[in-house]
Amino acid sequence: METVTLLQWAFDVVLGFSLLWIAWLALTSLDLFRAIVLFIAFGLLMALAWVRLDAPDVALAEAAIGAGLTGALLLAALARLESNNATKPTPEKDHQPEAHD
Amino acid sequence: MSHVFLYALVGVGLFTLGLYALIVHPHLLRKILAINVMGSGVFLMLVALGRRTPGTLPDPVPHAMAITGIVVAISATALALALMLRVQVETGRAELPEEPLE
Amino acid sequence: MPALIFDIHWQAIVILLPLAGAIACFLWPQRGVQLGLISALGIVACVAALGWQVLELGAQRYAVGGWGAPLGIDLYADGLSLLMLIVTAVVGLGISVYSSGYFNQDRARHFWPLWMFLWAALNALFLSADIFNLYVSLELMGLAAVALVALTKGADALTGAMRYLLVSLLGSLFFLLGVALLYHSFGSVDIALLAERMEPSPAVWAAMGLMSAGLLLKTALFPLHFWLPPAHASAPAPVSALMSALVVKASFYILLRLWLEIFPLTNAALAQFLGLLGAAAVLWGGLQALRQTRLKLLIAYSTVAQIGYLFLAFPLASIIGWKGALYILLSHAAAKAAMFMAAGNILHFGGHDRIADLDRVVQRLPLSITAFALAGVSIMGLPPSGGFIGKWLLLEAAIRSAQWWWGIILILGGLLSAAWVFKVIGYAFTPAEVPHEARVVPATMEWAALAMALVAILLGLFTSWPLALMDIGLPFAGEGDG
Amino acid sequence: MQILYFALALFLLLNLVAGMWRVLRGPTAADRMLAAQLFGTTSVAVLLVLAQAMNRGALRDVALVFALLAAVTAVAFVRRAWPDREAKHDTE
Amino acid sequence: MQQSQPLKKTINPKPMTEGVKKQLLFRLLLVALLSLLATGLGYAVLSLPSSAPGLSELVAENLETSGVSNPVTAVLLNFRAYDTLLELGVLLLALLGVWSFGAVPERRESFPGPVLDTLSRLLVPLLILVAGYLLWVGAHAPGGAFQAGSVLGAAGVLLLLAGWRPGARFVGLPLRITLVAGLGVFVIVSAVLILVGGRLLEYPPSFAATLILLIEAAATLSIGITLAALFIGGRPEAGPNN
Amino acid sequence: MTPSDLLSAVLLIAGAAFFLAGTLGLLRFPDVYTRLHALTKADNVGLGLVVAGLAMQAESLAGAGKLLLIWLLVLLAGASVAHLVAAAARQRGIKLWRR
Amino acid sequence: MTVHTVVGRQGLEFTPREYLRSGCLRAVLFALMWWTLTDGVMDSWLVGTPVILFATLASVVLLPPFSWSLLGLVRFVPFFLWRSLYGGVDVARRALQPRLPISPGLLDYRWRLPPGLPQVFMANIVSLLPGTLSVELGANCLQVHVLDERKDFLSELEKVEQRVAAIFGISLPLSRGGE
Repeated sequence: METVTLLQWAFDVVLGFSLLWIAWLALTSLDLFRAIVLFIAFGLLMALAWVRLDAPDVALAEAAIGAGLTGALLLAALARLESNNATKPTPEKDHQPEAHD
Repeated sequence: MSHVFLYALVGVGLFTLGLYALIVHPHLLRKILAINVMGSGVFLMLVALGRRTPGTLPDPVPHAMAITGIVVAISATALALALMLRVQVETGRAELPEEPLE
Repeated sequence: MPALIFDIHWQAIVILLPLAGAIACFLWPQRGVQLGLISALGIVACVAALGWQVLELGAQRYAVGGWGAPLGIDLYADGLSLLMLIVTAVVGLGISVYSSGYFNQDRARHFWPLWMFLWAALNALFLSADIFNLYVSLELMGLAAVALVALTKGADALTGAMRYLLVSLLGSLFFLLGVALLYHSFGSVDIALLAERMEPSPAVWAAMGLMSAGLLLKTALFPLHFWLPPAHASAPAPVSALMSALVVKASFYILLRLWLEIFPLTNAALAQFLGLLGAAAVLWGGLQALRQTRLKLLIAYSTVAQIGYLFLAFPLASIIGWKGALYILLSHAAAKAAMFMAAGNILHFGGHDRIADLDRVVQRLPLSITAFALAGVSIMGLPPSGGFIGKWLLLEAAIRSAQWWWGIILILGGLLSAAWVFKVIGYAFTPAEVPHEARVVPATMEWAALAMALVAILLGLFTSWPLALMDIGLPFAGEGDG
Repeated sequence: MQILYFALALFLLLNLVAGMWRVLRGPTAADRMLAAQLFGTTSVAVLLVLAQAMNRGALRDVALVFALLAAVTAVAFVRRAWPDREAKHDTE
Repeated sequence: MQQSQPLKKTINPKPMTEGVKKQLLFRLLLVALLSLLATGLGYAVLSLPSSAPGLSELVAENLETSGVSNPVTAVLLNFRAYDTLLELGVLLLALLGVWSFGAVPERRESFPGPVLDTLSRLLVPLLILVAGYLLWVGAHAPGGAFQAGSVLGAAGVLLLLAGWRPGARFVGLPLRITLVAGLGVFVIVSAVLILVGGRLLEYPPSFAATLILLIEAAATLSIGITLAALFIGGRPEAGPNN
Repeated sequence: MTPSDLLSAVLLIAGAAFFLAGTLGLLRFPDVYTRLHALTKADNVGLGLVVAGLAMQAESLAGAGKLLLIWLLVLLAGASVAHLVAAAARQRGIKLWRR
Repeated sequence: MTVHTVVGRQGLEFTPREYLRSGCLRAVLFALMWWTLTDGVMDSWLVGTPVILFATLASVVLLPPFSWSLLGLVRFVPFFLWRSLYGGVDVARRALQPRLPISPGLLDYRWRLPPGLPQVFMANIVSLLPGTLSVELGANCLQVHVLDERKDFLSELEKVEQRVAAIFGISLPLSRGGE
């Protein structure tokens, strides 16, 4: 039984530190795409953390929303961000404050 | 100290990391990611602390709250991403201006 | 008949009705205006009925789902929440009438459902007795507010909305973390139960700090006000009115609940600190308002100043002080709504809101300028107006608690407001160098603005009723002397 | 048997963390995405093993959802996020 | 947030050394402040008593009458159903916000290729099946409307990525009805309960299971469609050729 | 330990070995295409063995069926995604690594 | 709703009977899956029946009926399991050896299968088999990335194609596929 507890501890520690590490990498990464992929990985690990905390309901929600849909949303947004950049090289900086209708 | 406190502390760490990134990074996508990481930290604390009494059933109320929070988070993320794209179309950059107009 | 009325669950209906209105407006956008106005009238009627109920029967606690705290969620209507509901109903009705003429077809289809959601969120928030439920309501309110601000296209409005969204989410997360700590300390998220079980501990201090910080950020107390002027100034006029009149007040209301009920504020230094921040907000907001060249930004900065007054009540910590702050909150809601509506009329009329180019609007929009001036009277705190009563009560509290220096702030703030009000009125009488094209302003928009301004004035004439209302359920019980 | 399960879970988790190196390193966007895909499969395995070890059938449902949704992200990547990227990021 | 303003201002002007120095100072200050915050929070967390005063016992006691046997679902859809009602509002509101930013720019979607096409055609029915399963299983084991809804949403996203677009007939009122179905059914159930003399969201115990299932089914559909619509990123326009 | 336990342990360990190989391949192989080989094959076989090992412990036929279903789904998704990524990489002109 | 018709036999209309038959078959398949998922709990069928109906409906709308043979499928399974295990061992061996014995290359394989589901199925199977990864489905050729150019993959691919054809009940023309 002792070994099991030890292994569980090791699992929790590795998972906890990876969570922090990946979050840190995702938030400091220079490349936006890399940041998003890291964030997706972060979501996967979060689901494992919920499992370890005996919260399978939350794990299920995280797996479906956090790992699946948020990633797709972020990637699609990034794509539109970059295609906007590509089509509009000169930003129109001085936008006149528009009168309402 | 049981392993739930480890996760609660990880939650604290995530919250602070997210806060730091939110303040420091000008790019909006990063700010949105930072808010999400902060949210994960909060949910982690919420659920982990509910598990601290050893040998009992997990408390379902924080679980329900975390699920609610996750749904709110994805709603806010989707809105923020769409708004970010609009900002980029209007100003040419997906960043906030350096100074709020005074 | 009254017995029948008292049997009805008005608290639930007051929340469900705007939600149903939002759904209806979303499903049939062509009929948005009619549906919205009908819902607005219905909500006002229901709030009135709820008010009657509370007046007759006293503070009402309502267990949603029949479970009751701590397992379920409770709604709680006492004088304080009733007052907020009534302000929301009155200002909301005015804004609904104003908006029916303001938006074109395309934007109306988005405005009405969003506004109904915002109304539902506000009502839910003022009635909630459960801090996690308050978090959900806060998010509902925040997202609706952001979407409403972004209804104006253009870089300013969008960046303003984006900043507002981030701030709002950040504030909510701070609040939620506090909720988590409180729940895990006391095993409940019900305000009354928390108040009962409250014992100071590091976790409680952390929770209090986090929740307060988050809410202060949302309330835009100096120096956390940086997001407010761009968001409030660039939004469409009725939305600006909503933001300044109601939305910032909602987070202040939660702060009051926290500090009056959950952690009664006994730490004098903290109270003094909040008072200082409030004073700084009054002066800074007033000075900045005076410096502005655009009307809506000016009004937005004046909101920063007016929020400062609310926090002057903390160091005074007496029932009179609280009532004074609440009175300022009420009259500011009406007056600021009137001001933003008037500014919207001017903007609609001339296509711009540059103060220096106001170009004798007084002759073209006499009603709007009257509304602006009357609202200005209340903001300055001149008699007879709601603003005057509020400041008078604060002054009395300051003198009674021998902290006369807060009175100086009140007077200085009033002078600063007077300076910018007269500046605007002055320009409204002077012809500009270049004539501008002009558009017709619908009569409903002018009258709505005037009605709101009159409410602000009337609050100064009929004081007994609102003051009596504040006593129901004794929200300020146990605070200071009297 | 319990020991084996937890050891296995730990081993798979370490595997997963080692795969992070590829996400960090790239060099192409596809490499990063691919590594994330690996995380999906490995997480499924971890979840299944933990389901057995902790005796919680619900975790198999989590694994099922993972298996179904891991593809969605990758497809979003191929269809949306990838165009116009490679010119800048290709080195190897 | 406020303090970040001077920092950003210093990035562009010419005297870079001064700006960099200020920026460094600011960051150091921020890191110090945040480590203080983290330490404080960590201390607060560790100082909590080691036995949690949670609500699990109370939930367990009332589980019988809640209509479901999964405590989390019981909390979400019965004990604290009002939160869930508002939360469905939040989700719908996010969509309203996104739509108010304007119509989605027309995208030239390239042909997905046979493999992706087939993948989506194979997976979508499976996703529907699994969503239904999660909906059902939520009553007595982990699962429920949100999880099922997001799986359904993933099906929608997959279809969208494979180049499918909602037809013109669907984009108008039918789409809006499915979007509000969850919140709408919730509101209608609440209103009916009040009309027949009950309280807000007070299910009679004999109907609780059915009502919860009804609300959850509508919510699943709405959540799924809403998430897919959020993925589109704007108001879908009824184009001529869809 | 019963013989079936032993067999399932062997299967699980073998599965883990394949996961290790997949990770090593991901880290060591020189270009996208070869890494895709490593991932799809090693991981799917690894998962298959793990599933087989666990299915031997399953308490019911349906439980084993669910495991099998998960594996099949991962196979389908893995193969399709590998092809999609490879095809996209080809279209965007990512060169093959050649010895 | 418009649906691309890539999959299935293009140009061929299906009779209602064919739809009904394949719909029933799929409903049975989904029911089996439901049973698996719910662990055979009886009262799940109240929810299960409409869900299965929806899934079947979606499936029939999205994927037109196709012909297949049970015998082919049964004979395919052991072949596939064996080959994919071998594929795993193969790639593991290469990844573990210090000098990385790979020499990748591209290969064009001329289809004998008709376009549509059979081709896609084959492409996916190829990606799971030892040393091969399908890169592009051309009109005439399947482009395959191989880990080791020196090995003869053509005969292997032919064998796979034969088996896949057997599943779909197609008889292949005798001409050699590769070039």
